[in-house]
Amino acid sequence: MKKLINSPEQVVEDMLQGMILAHPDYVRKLDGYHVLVRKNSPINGKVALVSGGGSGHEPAHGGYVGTGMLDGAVAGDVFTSPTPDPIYEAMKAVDSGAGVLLVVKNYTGDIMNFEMAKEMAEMEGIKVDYVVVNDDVSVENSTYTAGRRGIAGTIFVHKIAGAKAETGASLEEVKEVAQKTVDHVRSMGMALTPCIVPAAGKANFTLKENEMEIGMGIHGEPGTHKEFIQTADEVTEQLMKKILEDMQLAEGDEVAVMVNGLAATPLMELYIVNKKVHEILFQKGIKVYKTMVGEYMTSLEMAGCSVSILKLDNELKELLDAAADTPALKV
Amino acid sequence: MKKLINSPEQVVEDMLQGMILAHPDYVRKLDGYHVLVRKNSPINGKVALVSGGGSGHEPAHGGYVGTGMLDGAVAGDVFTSPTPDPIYEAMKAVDSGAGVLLVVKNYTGDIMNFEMAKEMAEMEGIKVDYVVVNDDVSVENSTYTAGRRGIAGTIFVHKIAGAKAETGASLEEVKEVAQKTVDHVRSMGMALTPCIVPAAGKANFTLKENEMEIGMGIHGEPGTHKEFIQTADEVTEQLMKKILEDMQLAEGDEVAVMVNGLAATPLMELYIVNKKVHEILFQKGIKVYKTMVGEYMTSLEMAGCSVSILKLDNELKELLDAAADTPALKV
Amino acid sequence: MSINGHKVINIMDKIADAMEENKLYLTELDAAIGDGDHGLNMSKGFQAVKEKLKEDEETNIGEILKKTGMTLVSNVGGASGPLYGTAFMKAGMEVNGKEEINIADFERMLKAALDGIKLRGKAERNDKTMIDAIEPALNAVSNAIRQELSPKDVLKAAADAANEGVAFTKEIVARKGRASYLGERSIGHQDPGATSSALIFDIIYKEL
Amino acid sequence: MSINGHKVINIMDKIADAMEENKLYLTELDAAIGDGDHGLNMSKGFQAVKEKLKEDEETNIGEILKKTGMTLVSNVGGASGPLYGTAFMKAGMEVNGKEEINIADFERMLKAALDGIKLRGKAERNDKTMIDAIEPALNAVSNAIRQELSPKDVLKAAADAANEGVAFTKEIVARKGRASYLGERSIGHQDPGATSSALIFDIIYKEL
Ligand SMILES: Nc1ncnc2c1ncn2[C@@H]1O[C@H](COP(=O)(O)OP(=O)(O)O)[C@@H](O)[C@H]1O
Ligand SMILES: Nc1ncnc2c1ncn2[C@@H]1O[C@H](COP(=O)(O)OP(=O)(O)O)[C@@H](O)[C@H]1O
Ligand SMILES: [Mg+2]
Ligand SMILES: [Mg+2]
Ligand SMILES: [Mg+2]
Ligand SMILES: [Mg+2]
Repeated sequence: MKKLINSPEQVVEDMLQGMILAHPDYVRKLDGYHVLVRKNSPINGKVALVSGGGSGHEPAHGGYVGTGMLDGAVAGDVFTSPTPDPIYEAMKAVDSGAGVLLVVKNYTGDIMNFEMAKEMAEMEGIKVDYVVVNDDVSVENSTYTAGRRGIAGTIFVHKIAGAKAETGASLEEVKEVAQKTVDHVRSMGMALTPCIVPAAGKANFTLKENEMEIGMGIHGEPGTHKEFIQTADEVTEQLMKKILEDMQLAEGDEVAVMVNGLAATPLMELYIVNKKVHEILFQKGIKVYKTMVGEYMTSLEMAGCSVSILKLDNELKELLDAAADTPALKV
Repeated sequence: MKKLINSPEQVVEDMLQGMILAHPDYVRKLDGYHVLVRKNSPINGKVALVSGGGSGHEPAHGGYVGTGMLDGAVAGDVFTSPTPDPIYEAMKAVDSGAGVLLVVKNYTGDIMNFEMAKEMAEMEGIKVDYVVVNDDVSVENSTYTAGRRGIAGTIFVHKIAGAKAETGASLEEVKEVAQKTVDHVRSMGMALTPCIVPAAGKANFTLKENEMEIGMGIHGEPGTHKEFIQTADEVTEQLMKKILEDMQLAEGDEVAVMVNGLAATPLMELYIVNKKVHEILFQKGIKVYKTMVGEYMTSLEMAGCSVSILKLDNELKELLDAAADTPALKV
Repeated sequence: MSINGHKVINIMDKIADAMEENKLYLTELDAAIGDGDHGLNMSKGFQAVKEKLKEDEETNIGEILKKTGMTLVSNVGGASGPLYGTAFMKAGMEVNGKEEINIADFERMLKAALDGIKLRGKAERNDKTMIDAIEPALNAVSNAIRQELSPKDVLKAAADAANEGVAFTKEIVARKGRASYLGERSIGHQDPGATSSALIFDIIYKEL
Repeated sequence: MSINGHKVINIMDKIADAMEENKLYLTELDAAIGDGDHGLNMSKGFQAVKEKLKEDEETNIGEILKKTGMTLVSNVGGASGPLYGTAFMKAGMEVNGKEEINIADFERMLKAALDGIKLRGKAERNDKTMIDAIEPALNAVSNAIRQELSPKDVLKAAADAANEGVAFTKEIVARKGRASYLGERSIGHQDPGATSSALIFDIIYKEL
């Protein structure tokens, strides 16, 4: 395990300290909790957005705290959902009275902890609602199972719901557009190397020098299958095929594209993947309205990428284009 | 070699295609050359900034083309200086008549190719000047040698000279502030893993599971020495010691900090390093005016980081804060 | 059989030790079909419980269990934190105010715990979760009590049934929790949460 | 000895083949003290030269060498592109208009090439660069001509001196180019650029 850390126990605390030192104009930390909130929280009359989850996905979610995106981000241990207490504290710190929307990724642990926090906040009289992001098409969706996972598509939800909240919209309105975003976004990922949780000291799956993992999760969960490494074009085709099968896209539709690096994959390679994503969409007559290429939702030091496609309408386009000023994303 | 590429020969072309598809509002590509220029180049009356170098350092330099930073970026093969022709073409495409400032990193190859291009452009009547960035304190400086290398500190030069050019300053003025930035910035890096040039297929140096490389270059050049891996705090202390020894910083001075990821190192770890950088500066009574944490100048898929410290005065502060709108950096 | 608060705290300590001992084992089970942290989560949680109850003179067993549950909720996170936390809190509510509990109380506590887990996690038996250890254990307890077995034998029946349930999780497809992402490929692997539940039943049996 | 344009083009082809053959070797030398691309650079550059001169009927040797130099400059990049490019261009300027050259021309060409390299790269002998192969070769050529050796022997002296120069680069500290970053630690390693220069002298000797 080769990491620039001080000790596995300290990573989250050290990281958050490093974040507030780097971005004092954007965020402050709640004393005693692994929670970052906007420096000027609560913001009068504005619905507040709170997200979070396990650490190890940076810049998600603390990097998205700022104008036009999140009001609070709760950091659990590496790859472990935070407990209800800090989520509850985050809600208390950011609620202006207009209510709080929780953006939760679809993991049993996250859902249960956020739900418990919601119950706690509601007992305090805070208006709370939540959306569950489940964009990962590598997992089959079914009412009998836990359903699809939430991965990088979550950032689109932060951006769009965050922009809506900034307009002074009500909790119901913010939730509606957040849910619309969830319904319209699909993602899928692949890995060239696994990653190592500091406290565990070893990887969950192993890959031979000529192997890649398709459809793995962002917590080192094994994927749908292993394959021999292929070219960037072939890999991209495979991801896009699954994504597009799951979306009802017609010629003339407009989409936003996110090519997300899981951490170790260089930007060079992400741009190479992006080229093929555009070619595939172009061939289908689908128009790319906006493209994001970079590291938005990572998985410790995993090499690999995910592709997310968000189907747009006028409302989503406008909110995607709206100003955002956060450490990790500025529009 | 695990990479998301189509073939080693195609990486630069594929990447640039992916970049223009991702950022059509910012950049266009010169036909037949690995050159990105601002979409609306040349910009009337403005001194143009051109930088470049080998590829494999993304987002450097194409990602910094845009308002308030570069006008043109020339991409050589991976880790190989571009030849004079594309540099010359870049200058022709961006010069508005106000002249061109080249920002060159101090490598023999880069210097000679940029100089030859400069000679070509001058024969065409273009006013050209250049600065050479040499921030890497791991290399001894001496008039008898090639001197220090240019690494991540280069991004400060792009930002500050770019902001100056945007004010309508003359070529002499832009060069002056660029040179001031060069004189005031120092950097040093370390690696946990080496990187592999696609065409070579194997790494330049190897590291055991418990080893790190100190003071290596951003082209896979071996560093000053190998050591057993230490904690993030100890590593940071070592880098900062060398940097501060080389700078004349006094109590009360103000600096900008850049903690730069070389590619595979997660943002989490960069923030952990940043925490220690701030602690060290705080202890010395040095004030951090601005902090940048992220991947600004990478080295293919290398794990590791570099720290850069830029000593500020009022002019540099103002230019650092000035608006910038590029794919990779927005202020 | 009748046990007091001191004994309950003692059992929590033993569970904490067992989780520490089995940290690697549980984590490796989780690595195969989840995210490889179940051992870390359980051990962290019960160490916190042990710490919390250290030198605690509480005699109200309901209160001890509620503290246990809340400590798990506040310290574990992930899926197992709220589930085990809810289980202990619900069990505690069932015997609130009592300073001694007997085997009939244990049956009611177990039933309350299981209901709490089901409500919180929306899972059912055969979804390949801890429920596949706990529900058979509850059934075994009810049967054994009906057959008027000794408390010790009732607890043995619980532990045996839980362990059989664990073995059975290998045969089935996960439909809840992180392992559900693997679909058919989860077959052949033993559920880590069911395994930690069986460990708890083992401790309760051994310690009484 | 007197050689014509056709022969010069033929030599360029052979150099291209030698660089291709020694690609890995040169690259490994560069990996130890540089960035591990010298073989790639040289082979890419001379393949482009070979391609450029293919079926070329040019008889003006100066023009052939100028084309060679420009092709290297436009295709290699890095440090070796401008350096070798300049060398061939300067050598070409020295014999511009000539359709036949002799050993005296060769001496002048070599001198012009070396001066060009020094001007472009601001390096001197003992900096551990290609100059440490080329300058000894030039001196050997001058000496051999003064001693009135046969052209073949003059070229042999050049190749021998260049190879001795290569061996000497192992003894010294790099002060120019990428290897200079290693300071003292560059000692013991052979300079890749000097090595490729010696390869070129070997080819010229063998082919004439
Ligand atoms: N919905 C659920 N209902 C009951 N138990 C569940 C549910 N989801 C997961 N579990 C249990 O939790 C265990 C995993 O716990 P743990 O690894 O600690 O949490 P996480 O999955 O968040 O990493 C699984 O093995 C399973 O027994
Ligand atoms: N200033 C210089 N003068 C002469 N030769 C030089 C100089 N700098 C470097 N070289 C030569 O160039 C060689 C390296 O070439 P190459 O690896 O192709 O370029 P780069 O260093 O840009 O990767 C060195 O081995 C050395 O012989
Ligand atoms: Mg977990
Ligand atoms: Mg090179
Ligand atoms: Mg787990
Ligand atoms: Mg080289």
